[in-house]
Amino acid sequence: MNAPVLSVRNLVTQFDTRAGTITAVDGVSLEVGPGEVLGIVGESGSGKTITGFSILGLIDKPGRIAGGEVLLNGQDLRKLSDRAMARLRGDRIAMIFQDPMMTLNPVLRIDTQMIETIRAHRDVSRSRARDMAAEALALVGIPSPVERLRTYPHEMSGGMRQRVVIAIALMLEPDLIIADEPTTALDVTIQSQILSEMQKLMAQRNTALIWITHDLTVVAGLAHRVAVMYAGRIVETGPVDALLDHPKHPYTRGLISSIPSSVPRGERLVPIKGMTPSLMNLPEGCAFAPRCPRASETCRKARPDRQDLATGRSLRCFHPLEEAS
Amino acid sequence: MTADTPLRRFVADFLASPLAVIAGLGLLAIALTALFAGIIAPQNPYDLAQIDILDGSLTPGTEGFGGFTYWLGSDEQGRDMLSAMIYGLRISLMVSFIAVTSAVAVGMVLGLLAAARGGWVETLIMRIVDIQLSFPALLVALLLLASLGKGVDKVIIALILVQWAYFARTVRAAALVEIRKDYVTAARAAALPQWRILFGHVLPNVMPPVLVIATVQIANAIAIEASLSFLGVGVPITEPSLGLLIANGFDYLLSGRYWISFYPGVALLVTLVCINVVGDHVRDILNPRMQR
Amino acid sequence: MLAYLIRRLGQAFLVMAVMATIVFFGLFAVGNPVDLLINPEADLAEQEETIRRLGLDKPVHVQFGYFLAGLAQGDLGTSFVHNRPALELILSRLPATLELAFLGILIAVVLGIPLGMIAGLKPEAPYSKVIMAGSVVGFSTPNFWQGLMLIMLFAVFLGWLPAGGRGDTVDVLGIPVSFLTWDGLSHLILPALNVAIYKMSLVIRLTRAGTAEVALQDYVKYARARGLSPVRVVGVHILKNILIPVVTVLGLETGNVIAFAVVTETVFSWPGIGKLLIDSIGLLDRPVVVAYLMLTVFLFVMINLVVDIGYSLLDPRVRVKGGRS
Amino acid sequence: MTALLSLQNISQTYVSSPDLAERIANLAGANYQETRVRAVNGVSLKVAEGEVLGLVGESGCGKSTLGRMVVGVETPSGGTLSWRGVALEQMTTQQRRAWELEVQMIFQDPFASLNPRMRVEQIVGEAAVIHGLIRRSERRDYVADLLTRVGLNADVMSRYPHQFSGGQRQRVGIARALALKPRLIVCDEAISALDVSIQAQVLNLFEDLRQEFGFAYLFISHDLGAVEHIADRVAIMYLGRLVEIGTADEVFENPRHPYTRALLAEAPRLDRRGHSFTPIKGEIPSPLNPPPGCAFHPRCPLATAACKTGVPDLREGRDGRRTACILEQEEVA
Amino acid sequence: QTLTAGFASEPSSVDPLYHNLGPNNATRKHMFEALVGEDANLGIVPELAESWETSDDGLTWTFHLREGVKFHDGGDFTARDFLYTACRIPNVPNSPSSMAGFIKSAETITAPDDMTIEVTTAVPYPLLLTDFASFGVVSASANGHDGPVEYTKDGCPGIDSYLDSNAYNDGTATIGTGPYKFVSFTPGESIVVARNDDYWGDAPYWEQITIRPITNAGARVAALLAGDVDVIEKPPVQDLERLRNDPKVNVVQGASSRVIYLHFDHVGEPSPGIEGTDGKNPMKDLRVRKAISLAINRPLIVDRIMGGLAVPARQLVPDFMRGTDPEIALEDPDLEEAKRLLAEAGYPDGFKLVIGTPNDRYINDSKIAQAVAQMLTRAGIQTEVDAMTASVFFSRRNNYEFSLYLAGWGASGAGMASPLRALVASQDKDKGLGGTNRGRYSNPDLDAIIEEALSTVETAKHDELLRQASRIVVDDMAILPLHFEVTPWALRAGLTMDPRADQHTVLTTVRPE
Ligand SMILES: Nc1ncnc2c1ncn2[C@@H]1O[C@H](COP(=O)(O)OP(=O)(O)OP(=O)(O)O)[C@@H](O)[C@H]1O
Ligand SMILES: Nc1ncnc2c1ncn2[C@@H]1O[C@H](COP(=O)(O)OP(=O)(O)OP(=O)(O)O)[C@@H](O)[C@H]1O
Ligand SMILES: [Mg+2]
Ligand SMILES: [Mg+2]
Repeated sequence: MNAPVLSVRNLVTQFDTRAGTITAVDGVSLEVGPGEVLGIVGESGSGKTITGFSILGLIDKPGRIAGGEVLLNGQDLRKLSDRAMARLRGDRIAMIFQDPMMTLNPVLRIDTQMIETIRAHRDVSRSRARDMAAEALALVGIPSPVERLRTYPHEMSGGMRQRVVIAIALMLEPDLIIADEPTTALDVTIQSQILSEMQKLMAQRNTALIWITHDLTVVAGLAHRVAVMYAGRIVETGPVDALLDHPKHPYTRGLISSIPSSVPRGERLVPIKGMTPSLMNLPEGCAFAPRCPRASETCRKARPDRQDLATGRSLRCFHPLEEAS
Repeated sequence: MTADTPLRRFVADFLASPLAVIAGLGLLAIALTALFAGIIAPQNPYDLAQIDILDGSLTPGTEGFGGFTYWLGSDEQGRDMLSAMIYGLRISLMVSFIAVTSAVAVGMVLGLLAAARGGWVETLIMRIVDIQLSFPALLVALLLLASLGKGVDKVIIALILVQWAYFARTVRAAALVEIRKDYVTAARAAALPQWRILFGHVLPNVMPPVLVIATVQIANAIAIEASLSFLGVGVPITEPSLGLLIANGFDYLLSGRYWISFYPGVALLVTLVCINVVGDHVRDILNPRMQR
Repeated sequence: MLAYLIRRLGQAFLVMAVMATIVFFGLFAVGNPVDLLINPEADLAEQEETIRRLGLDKPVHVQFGYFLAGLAQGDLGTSFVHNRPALELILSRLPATLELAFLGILIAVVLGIPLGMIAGLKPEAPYSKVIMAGSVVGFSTPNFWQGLMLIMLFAVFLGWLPAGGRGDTVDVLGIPVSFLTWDGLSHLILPALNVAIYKMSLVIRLTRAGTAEVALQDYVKYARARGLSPVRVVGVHILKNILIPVVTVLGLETGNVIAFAVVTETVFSWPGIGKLLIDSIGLLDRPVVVAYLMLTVFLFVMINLVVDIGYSLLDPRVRVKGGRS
Repeated sequence: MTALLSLQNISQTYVSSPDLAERIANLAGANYQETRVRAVNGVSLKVAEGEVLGLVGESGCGKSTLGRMVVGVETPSGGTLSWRGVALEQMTTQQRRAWELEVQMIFQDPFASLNPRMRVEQIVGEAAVIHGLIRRSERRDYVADLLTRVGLNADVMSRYPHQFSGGQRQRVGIARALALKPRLIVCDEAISALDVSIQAQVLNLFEDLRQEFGFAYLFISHDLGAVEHIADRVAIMYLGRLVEIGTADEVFENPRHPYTRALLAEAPRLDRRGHSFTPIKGEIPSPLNPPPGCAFHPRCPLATAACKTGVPDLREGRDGRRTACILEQEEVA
Repeated sequence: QTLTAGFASEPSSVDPLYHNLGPNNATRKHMFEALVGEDANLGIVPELAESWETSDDGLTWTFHLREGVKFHDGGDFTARDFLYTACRIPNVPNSPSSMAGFIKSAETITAPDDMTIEVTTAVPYPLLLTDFASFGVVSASANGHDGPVEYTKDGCPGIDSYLDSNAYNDGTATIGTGPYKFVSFTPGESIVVARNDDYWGDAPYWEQITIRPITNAGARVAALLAGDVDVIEKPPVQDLERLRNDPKVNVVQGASSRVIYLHFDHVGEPSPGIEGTDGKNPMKDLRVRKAISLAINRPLIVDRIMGGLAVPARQLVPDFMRGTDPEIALEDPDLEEAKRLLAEAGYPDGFKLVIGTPNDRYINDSKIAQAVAQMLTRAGIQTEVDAMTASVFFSRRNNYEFSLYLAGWGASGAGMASPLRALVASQDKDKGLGGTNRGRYSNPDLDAIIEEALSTVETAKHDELLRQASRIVVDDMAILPLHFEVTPWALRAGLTMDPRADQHTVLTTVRPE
């Protein structure tokens, strides 16, 4: 594997709330290489979004990044000044948000928002920036891009808007794009349109992509590698085929077997019992222990450390599932 | 997680801000003072038998002929300013409270009706609301009082007329949102009677914004009443509100007899600040988007 | 747009009609202006003669009929007191009020919006609390009391500014304005401040609430994620969004100031329409009161129109197309 | 056997006509027109006792509207809705009441579907008391029983909705529906807002309740996987119309309508790895101004000139499969 | 030298004949002069007429005009102008209160020559001079009339239209003979006048005078203290103490002819606002009226409410005016006697009473009413105050809605005759009597005396009749005078002025001390 574009080590992000400190991201480590698509999956509240924001340095009060390092092409972003970080955002790392309805500023035209992004990072004339913007729109398959530039976000459908956001992300040819559930709010047909565009573009440009989602089926089709998050930690990572076909963490298996199509019609699903814990009072040991069918005393006492397996996989579990299962 | 009712949550959130607590306590004290004015006030300033013109215009702290001490001085009629203020507070609060509660009642019923009925009922009500709101409150009150004449009751009527529209609009807007929510659909799917859905399900959920506006409007009502009294069309001279006391004292401002206007002014200011602080805070708590 | 105009005008017409009718009959019920106008020495015969001369001997509905007939010819009646067409009387006072209102609003906006944004962006900072405390006090003090205090402080004790009146005026396009001469301006400052303090508190509160809310929106975070400078994020993305409610309220408030100026004009002897109204109510000068009313409604409608148009400029989602309930 | 629910040619059209001001403006030459949204357009289907009918379609195609008409919170603007063979218009008050209670609904948003200011006991038990199914004094026990059935502890009865997680709320919503002893439950995207693991739990619960009480479901969803899992028959909707209906096996194994095929082809699946997505083109049209002819023709890979003009009905084809596609039907002819 | 003055109210027009009201008349005195003048105590002095005499039957008055008087436009003042003025008086378009009453008594007005005016009356009329002192003389030519003028009661031949007040407000017709010339009138803002260098009398001191209406009393004082204005009228009495002690301010004050009085409802049965009398109207009982008078401590009101700025009153005009009886002394308040009288009248436990009062018309009006209420309550009459704005008050009073009300009367130079005929003479439209007698007091004996006095030209006899009438009023408690207002003015230190009994602010008398 080439040198990773992004490498996150032991990232910890905490929120100081009135009721106490919440550790939303708890020692997350991950790597993405050029042209690679890393899927991060996990249930709601598992810390996927916060991980993304932490990488970008966009954690607001009362939150703070409490530890770890974020290396982009070997440079530690946490050591950068605010201004330097701002220069990087949108240029070297771009982010795509979940809800296309909320992401674009409703009172500014598309061209304003695209041009301001370009001119924040490149010293180009306004008209050159406009051309760049039009090109980017054309790239993501928006018909008649020059006219589209003059419209306001609300004049477009959700799918169109998400394409604009993707165009903005691609415009400056970043090294890394973080996409936070960008298709969850869209319809199946539109979702697959966008997935197909993304797939093509990433391959062309060799851009690293982190795709955050709660939908394993999307990850299955898109990602090269997958990281599964639970309660702020990555509990399992690995290449997509290996991880989905032979999950080692009971949680990963639980997620897979919760998908209706995973069992034949008429059979009962085998869901994970219980519900996601509140980050405020996590159990002492493994956070998944209370819901885990394989949990032992050890699991309730101690937190499992990360084990790296030979096959490019890693795991945090005392009682991993056997390969054969 | 136990017994965490919406009310308790609200109270807990409220207590989290020391400023709001102080203002809330201040408001409570003010309300109690007004409520028990008859017991607390050293004198009944409306009882002409109790006041003596011989004790007129005394400086604060002076002892009058009857051996009565005027802690905040007296006005030219020999009225104890402290008592006058307490009673004035009572009038001010009573006027605004009655006016706002009535306005809430009227506005709520009409707003709910508009939201639930739609069609021409809604159009009619909302057009009247628009008209009402496009007109400055003070002006409406002024003209109304000019045509109705003076009196506490008339001021209240004027204030209700001025304020109901705010509530009607708020309630309708909130109710339209609530009515579209699935819990209302569920209630309708369960074939609950219409009135029960409106008053049992929708109404409690539109109360928070109404409460917020109500606090603001109480402050507003007090201020409008004060302004009306200042302009000479408010409450009658014999039952002065704080505003009227200030207006009367205005004549004395330059005379050195500052206390006739100054203390009522301070009392009014403190009351309004307390209400507004509490109102602001309540709004912050109830606004889900401001919540962390 | 056309329907919107029609709706607006229809509404205005309705208000004018209703209010004019109520006030017409209301003032009739209050009393007889002749009791005030006539010299007390006048004997009964003379009183009757005057009543007849002013047309007040007719039954009220007949008087109303005359009024309507006059209205049809664009005649709003003639002041009982001043023997001038009511409209002309009011228009001659209008510039003073407009000048006061606009300067007041200007001060409120120029100071209020930045202060409110500061308080909204850093709600926990001490200076924000000071701003908010100030605005609560400003918002809570009755207007007339503020006016008195301003006079006491700046005119009586410090002697810096005059205590009331309008001062020298210069004609601009035939309209007398005072802000162009030093003397006029010095007379204008205190009353304008009196108007401004309350409005400013209001603007601060609105801006703060708006800023606090908008700052949490996805599109603001997205703007930062694109690497835009804080100045641009705050000055364009946040500002443009909070201007919408501020403009709406201010529009209504401008109308309010024009009508509300009663108090300020009384305290500062400012020769505007507010004072004219109060005096006319006091003298039961019905034509003036009724004309005043119709003119204010008209003004309100015009202002609301301007506000709505400004609104649609600021917020492309709102089209002045008709629906507005 | 008469079907429990039968819809014949049912439609819902939302009309907003110009108001007075707009009409006056029209006189002056402006052009304000009546807008008609045909949210549901001539849908016919039946649901038998104990049957699960899955209803699939893209956003805005009228699924919810259809569901709301079935539970009776909206009155159809055209067509006939019959319950146990009796048409809505012919129902006696009793029959009507019975229909109202026997059809209940479960909603998508677990936050909005429970009144935040009521305790669970009241949320679940209120309607039963009002309709005289139980007495007020029996409410506690009744609600306790229902809660246990949906897998909640009976002592959550005195809690408020915000004290629950999404999945638990959904269970409360189910208990509320159960309280009226329904025969048909309309699930409008009832699992879409939940986490996968919770989705599975709720799906299982639906299955269990069906086993226990023999409910019929109208299961509205855009999640093909879930529908495939739970439904006996499936109906596919596009822009207010049914385009295909059939048993789950038929539809999923052998879809006939090009839209159904596209849907199935695009649905991401666990076993489709690294495949390149080949999406259906175009945007979802608006019901405000639907395309002429077959509404799907602008996006249809097979569209011919005939599709641009002819409006296909839902008709039985060769093997008894019902689709609304001119091409399919031509084949028959 | 320019002078700026703050007035409490603004004239409705600068047309001297448009509106017979205080501010108009005060403003008029700067620019227009009358045939005869009134001095500070309202005594008659020569003005445009240098001298006059009455015929023996008292029916013909001859005025000899002053020579060499010029209007501001340079035209000469002649008898023609006076005749024109008389013609215009009843015909001012839309006048809300015309001056017609002042020439009503004149049967004919003629000009035997340019410098003489002859007036005849139907009956002897002693108040003619006072009437003629009350209106300013306008210029016929400035009003667009150049030919000769002939006055008749039914209109003036050859003149069919008259300028309306707007022609005066813009200055075109505001041409008088007075010490100041019109410069500008901006309603709500200012009236500016400039010195008339051709004035026949003493040259006025100020080159230019600006009058600004500042209706709010506090604001007026503030304006003076801030140096915006040099003189203000009606500073609030409560501020006077402070103003007197302020070295930057000089306070001037003078007795006025304005009496503040209580009027009883002499007719109503039951009378509005009275409770606890079984429907009877106690005000009809002299003993009750006496009791009320005795219960009121006038000096205390003067001291506490008026800050000493008033003179306790028993008669309707102050002593320095015509027709008062010096014998009538102030009575001392006597609470016990009041209670006794009440008991005697059959009200040992008193009754309930409402006093009506305006709250923005006279100095401290509603405060006085409150003090009265307090005093009556002490005597056993539970009294409430119903205070309201003047417009409402006068309408209600004129509808007889009060059994006791507070009001004021500023007597003209006619002295006692002025309040007698307006306030206590029986209402009689034809005779022009009882115009403001809203207590509907009616006493035929009194009426007879008043009528006789009003047709007696001979001064001594006229005054004696007035004294008789005043005694009856006092004895019968027809009306209850409380006090005479003393009018204060506040000026910048170093300036002084002459106070006037009619309370008019005439700035020509302002001068350095
Ligand atoms: N401002 C905040 N204050 C306190 N806690 C927060 C804040 N923002 C996020 N959290 C907590 O951090 C945790 C992780 O949140 P995050 O948004 O990353 O979840 P997610 O995996 O993206 O979930 P979803 O699928 O719902 O988007 C959550 O449990 C949330 O409660
Ligand atoms: N009250 C209404 N007035 C006007 N149009 C309406 C109304 N209710 C629904 N519609 C329109 O009818 C169409 C169908 O709406 P419906 O909610 O049934 O769609 P849906 O298939 O449930 O979509 P989703 O998957 O987004 O829930 C939509 O275009 C919607 O905008
Ligand atoms: Mg997230
Ligand atoms: Mg739906």
